[in-house]
Amino acid sequence: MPVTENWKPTIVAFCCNWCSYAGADLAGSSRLAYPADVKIIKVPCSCRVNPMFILRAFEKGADGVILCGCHPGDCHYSTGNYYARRRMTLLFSMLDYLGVEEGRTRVEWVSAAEGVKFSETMNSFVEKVRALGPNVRLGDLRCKN
Amino acid sequence: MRRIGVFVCHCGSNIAATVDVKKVVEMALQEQGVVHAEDYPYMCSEAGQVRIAEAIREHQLTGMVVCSCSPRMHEATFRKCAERNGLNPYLVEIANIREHCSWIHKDMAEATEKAVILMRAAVAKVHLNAPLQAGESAVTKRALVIGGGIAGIQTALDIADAGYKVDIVEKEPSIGGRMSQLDKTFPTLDCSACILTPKMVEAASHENITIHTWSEVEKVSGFVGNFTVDIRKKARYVDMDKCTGCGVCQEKCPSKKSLNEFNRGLNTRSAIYTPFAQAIPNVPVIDATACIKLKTGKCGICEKFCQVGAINYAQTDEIITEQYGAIVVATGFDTIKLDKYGEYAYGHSKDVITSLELERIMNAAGPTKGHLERLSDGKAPKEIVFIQCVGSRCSDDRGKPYCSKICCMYTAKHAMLIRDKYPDTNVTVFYIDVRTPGKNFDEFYRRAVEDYGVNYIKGQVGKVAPQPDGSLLVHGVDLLENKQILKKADMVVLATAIEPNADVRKIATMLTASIDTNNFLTEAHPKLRPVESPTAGVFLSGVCQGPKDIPETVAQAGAAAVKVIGLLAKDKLKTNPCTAKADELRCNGCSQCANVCPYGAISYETRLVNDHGIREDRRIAVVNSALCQGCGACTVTCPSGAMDLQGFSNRQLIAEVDAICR
Amino acid sequence: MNKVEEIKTISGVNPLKCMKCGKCSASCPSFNEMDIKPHQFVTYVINDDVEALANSKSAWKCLSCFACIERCPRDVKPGKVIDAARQILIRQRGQEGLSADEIPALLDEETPQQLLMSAFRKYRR
Amino acid sequence: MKYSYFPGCTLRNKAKDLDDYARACAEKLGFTLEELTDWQCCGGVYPLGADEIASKLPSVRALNGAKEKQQDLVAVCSACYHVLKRVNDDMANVADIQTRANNYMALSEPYKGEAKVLHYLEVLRDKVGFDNLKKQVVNPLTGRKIGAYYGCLLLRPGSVMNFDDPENPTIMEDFIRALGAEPVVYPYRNECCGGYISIKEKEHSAALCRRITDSAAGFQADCLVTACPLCKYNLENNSELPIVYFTELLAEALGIKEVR
Amino acid sequence: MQELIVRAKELLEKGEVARVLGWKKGEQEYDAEPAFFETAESLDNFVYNGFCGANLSKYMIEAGKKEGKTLVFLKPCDSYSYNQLLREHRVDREKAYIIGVGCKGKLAISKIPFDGILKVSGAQYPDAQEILTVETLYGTETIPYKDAMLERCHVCKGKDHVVYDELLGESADTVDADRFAEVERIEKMSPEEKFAYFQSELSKCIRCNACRNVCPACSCRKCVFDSTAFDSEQKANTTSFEEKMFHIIRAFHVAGRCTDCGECSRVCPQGIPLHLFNRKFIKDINALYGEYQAGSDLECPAPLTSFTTTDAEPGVGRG
Repeated sequence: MPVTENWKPTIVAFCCNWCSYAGADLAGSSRLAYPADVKIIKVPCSCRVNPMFILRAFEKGADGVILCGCHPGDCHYSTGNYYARRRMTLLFSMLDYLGVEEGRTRVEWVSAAEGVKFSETMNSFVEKVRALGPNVRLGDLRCKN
Repeated sequence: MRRIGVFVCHCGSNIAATVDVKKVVEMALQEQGVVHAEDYPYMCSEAGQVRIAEAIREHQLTGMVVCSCSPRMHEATFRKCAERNGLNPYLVEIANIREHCSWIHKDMAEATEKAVILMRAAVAKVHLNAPLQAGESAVTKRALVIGGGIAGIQTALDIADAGYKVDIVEKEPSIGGRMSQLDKTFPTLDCSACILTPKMVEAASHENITIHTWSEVEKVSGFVGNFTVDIRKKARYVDMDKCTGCGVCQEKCPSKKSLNEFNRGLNTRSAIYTPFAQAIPNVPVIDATACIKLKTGKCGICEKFCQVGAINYAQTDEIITEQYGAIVVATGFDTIKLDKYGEYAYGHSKDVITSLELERIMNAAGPTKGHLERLSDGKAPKEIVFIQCVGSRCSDDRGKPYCSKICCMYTAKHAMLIRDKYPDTNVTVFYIDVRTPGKNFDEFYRRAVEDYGVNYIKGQVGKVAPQPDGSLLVHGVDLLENKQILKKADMVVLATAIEPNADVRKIATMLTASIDTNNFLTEAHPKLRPVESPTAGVFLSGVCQGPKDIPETVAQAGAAAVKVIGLLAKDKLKTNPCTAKADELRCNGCSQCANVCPYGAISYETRLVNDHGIREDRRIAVVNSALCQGCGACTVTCPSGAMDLQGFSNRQLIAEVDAICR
Repeated sequence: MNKVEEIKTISGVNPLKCMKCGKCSASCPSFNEMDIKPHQFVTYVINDDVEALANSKSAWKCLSCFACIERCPRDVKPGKVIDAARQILIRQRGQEGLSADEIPALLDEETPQQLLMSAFRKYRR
Repeated sequence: MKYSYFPGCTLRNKAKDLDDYARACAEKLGFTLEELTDWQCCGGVYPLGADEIASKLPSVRALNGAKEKQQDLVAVCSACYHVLKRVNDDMANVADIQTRANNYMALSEPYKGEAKVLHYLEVLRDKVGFDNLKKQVVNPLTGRKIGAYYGCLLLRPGSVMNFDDPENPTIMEDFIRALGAEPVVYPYRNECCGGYISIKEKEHSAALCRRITDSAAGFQADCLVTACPLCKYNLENNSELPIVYFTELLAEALGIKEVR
Repeated sequence: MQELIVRAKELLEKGEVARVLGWKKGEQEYDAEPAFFETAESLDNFVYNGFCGANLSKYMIEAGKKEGKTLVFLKPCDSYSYNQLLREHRVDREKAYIIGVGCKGKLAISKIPFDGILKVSGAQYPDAQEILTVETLYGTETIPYKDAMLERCHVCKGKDHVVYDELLGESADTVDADRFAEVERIEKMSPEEKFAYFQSELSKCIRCNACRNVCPACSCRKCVFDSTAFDSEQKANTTSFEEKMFHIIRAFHVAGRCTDCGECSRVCPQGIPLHLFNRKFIKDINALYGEYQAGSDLECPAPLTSFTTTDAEPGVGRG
């Protein structure tokens, strides 16, 4: 696909309120830069993220979707991220199965203290999505001829 | 259609230097439903809030978006401002254009573009926000303190003095913690036991304090104001009510080979023991792994000698369940294991010891009865070398990246005490930096140098080589002289890094309190909320939050107590109205949501439903909003979308997604 | 690439991680043979003073025993910096630490090949 | 059990003992060392520079040879072991070295650190087992007090070598104990003998060696055991204490020393 | 078949059940379709043969709302679906009388490769033949029974019923293929090939909703694709979100609940192998969280509403 040099990916990052959103805040107050392509949506817990939101984002033009939550075992609601982990494991496996490039989805556990990890995660994720170029597959899974 | 106002904060130059705030205002006015938009240097200021109030009135706003710092900073401020001015606080959304935008991006065009998108997402969400009313929940007026060291004792005393009941859970047989192991304390050199024991006694005799020693927290459920905690009271095999603490059992016990934990394993103790003379309660425990009777069924000597019949080999662990409104973590610290520091010959030579072991050696109740002697041959050491920063300030995998904070001061203390009591013993300290911020701290260190002649050498030690004659050859460096130093010593003391108690991870998990990469508990805000955990109702006291000395620990313990008292003083707490809710017309009654609810907040009832004219009895999910904490796990298990989360509804989140991807 | 950058690249070391504790120098078996000491190597790189490093005899004194690398609490690996300085020297013509002519006189009956090999690697390109 | 074997240049002549005993003892203990057909000298020292490739290629060739035979690669000489293991670590973990080395090598399948490098002592400890070895000893070295001399190369850097605790190793002591002798622990067993410096600066090396042997003698060792020909050369030139290869000691205990 | 009718009449006449849920003849024998029978006489139209592939369990949701008990005939695989519905409180066990019927594999008319089919004989239960005789406009043809069987019968879960009140009729083992072979084949493709494959399959979809309507797991009172729960605008638009993601979301919604009954693929008028989505999830669940068969058990935790602390991380298995 033709990718212009100035092409910027659209990245949606779902962050749980208790760990990862706070980790993103810490990245901010520590001035740890990551690309402006990343837009964060706050959710109470990673388990609030419905696979439909992720598919929706892709369908509406997102090039990458990342979900960040508390580390397993550290969920504010005790168990939320464990459910999220299973859901996302299956969803990502399905997306791989459909031939959607694997670099477009990711789950990362980022604690409130991990500003550095948040920034590093976003940098590496964006880099990967940029390398893949614009997402057309999920937006175009059902081409009507 | 909502009438939405957008308020863009400059945050001085924090936002405005990187984000073109005027442009954000201009773009906001083009959004559907936005009837007013303005920017202001400090929206959170009094004057900023007045402007918001005026805009709400003038434009009859039914929703508002503040583009500012993180909602974790000022969401509450702006929601209160809205509420005061007649707008439901849950019709306010924050677009985080500082932490998530201006502070991490350098290019103004790029940052402005992102700020506009974040604003749009917030506007899109507000369109779908519903006015919500916070509920209320009762507060259990009792606090739990986990850990009975100086931090836990002080917190408990302060809470108890304010008139609230408080329980201390301590896993060891006695309260007292690390401080009870110390000999003297810096910078005053007063005796640790002399200042600690009265507090222990006060805690034990306080009418509002219940102490559970030899006990551990097993399970925690509930939430702020309403925690339910299971406490395992480990079998003591001694009846607390009957025992008089006479100590005969310990003298008579034939199993005396167990390492004495209180003396850091430097000597041994009996199988039935109290850790130290001033133990509270002064009731021994039987170490089941060492007791001959419990292991083989034969012996029973302690039972025979106990005149009051307090020994009970049949005791078992007991689980008690208690209710608390607040929980304080005061689990303290331990020194790190030194098995990865073979170059210092710890474990290889008995005369290489940690500072905490030296505390026990210097203490009159310690393994050498307070005489400074080598553990290898009992001789008095004439040359002692202290090595600083053993395992602290390390970025490798052997040690800890942080400064343990207390070592510089206790080393100065040890050096001074030794020089004072044994003037013919030379003391050398190898240091990297001497860190003495604190009242009278640097003066204290200087006294060690100037008045006591302690030899401080700037430079680290590379190796400690035990010699055939029993001495230790210390290979160090003097960086100021630029010389390698070979120093023969009789004893080497390692200022070993401290780390949070190993149990803290387990406890943090039970409390869902967050923990950092070094296993220190995270505070809600590093500057402004240093004694609160981000988990409501959980507070932090002492070294579990970060390295600190005794005065700091006591100060923090008091601060944590004040926070607890402030919580317990309330009769009711406002509850989060962002709870789950089932739509009876869509609900299948399939029970999947209840399976994932961590709070047991979902039940089912059969209800007559009128579904577009069809009237039938249906099994419908019902959420108990007092129990629901709003995680949203249920919403995703619900295939029909009947279960939704107020404040973070499916449609709201999809609107945000759409706005970002637009 | 300037020499400082070259040293950083060859060694893969970030000298800014050093906290100046001196454990490398305390551990170094060649400390007394060196004019610039192991902990100073790191500082010289920070200060862009590669000239002094190049003129120092220390690069030829390091035994590559890795004691400093093993014990460094900051993961700075001073030994790698010293080796990089040596590399820069031997990559320049005429800067070898050992010439081929010298060798026969240095050998004895028992000299193992290993010694010859390692000396060649260390002293020459 | 069969292993690929990398004898190294010194074991071909000056350290023939080290080699011969190693092979003979292997057979006795039930494993076989199959010498790689086209091995080249490891170079004696590991090239530390991140940009050095050519000097690593002989090791890569040997490693790939073992990989193709699906065998672990065994070395006896400390230096060979050190170089092979570190190059292998680079090939597994350093993308740049992996790519560039493979570009030179042009193998049918790129080498990515798949082979496992073992020291002969590790085979004894982890595959044969010291308990098992003890049972096969026919001439227990009872009454002998032996100091293990590890030197640098077996142990450091610990994060890559993973051979034993780099500051407090025990493998040679356990080995000595298995042979019926009494190990002597002395603090300089992991300090440097001077290594290659002895070619030019004999006094410097001598001082280091004397510190080592004096310490061992002080703790009553009557001989030192080593795995490195260069260590042996340096120590022998500067000490009254006998210095022996560990394989020779092993052969003696297994009763095959005279077989040669 | 006769014994089923006899037993059904008996239960109806005794008043033990108010109605019978079974299959009735269509115009052709191979047109059998689900039907309720309220009277003994109407049972004359009852049929049970190789073409009775339809899974009746989903009809029990509506049957449960009616007065009195319903007699339902469930094949072994249908009983899993019923059990899953029972677990989800969608059917009332008290209002069902379940006769587990034997199964020797069910046929797909689409698998009989002859034009102008008039009549198929040899598919009559209980004595189904190994060879089917097919009368067509152009003459008589034969085809082995196995060759005309539904895909799902080749990978049958087994011929044991997991829920029933009584059993009637005999079964025969029909397994001769690996259930996950096709999924594995796709997994091994390059991303480009996978995408091309699914794009070509899914592009055939006409959104007739037959798959959803037949699926026993798709029994929501109000399907998200018909509601405003997730999106308010853009209904019935071929480029809308639901259009593109319908099959993925549907598969996710039934993940951990789908018994792999294969009805979706059986009814798809476009012949899209829809079961390959469900089976991918089943395969992953089995591999990652332990073997799990939806509907086999009422109690054991379901894979998506349970967890272990050591579960695989998302993206496991990715290069």
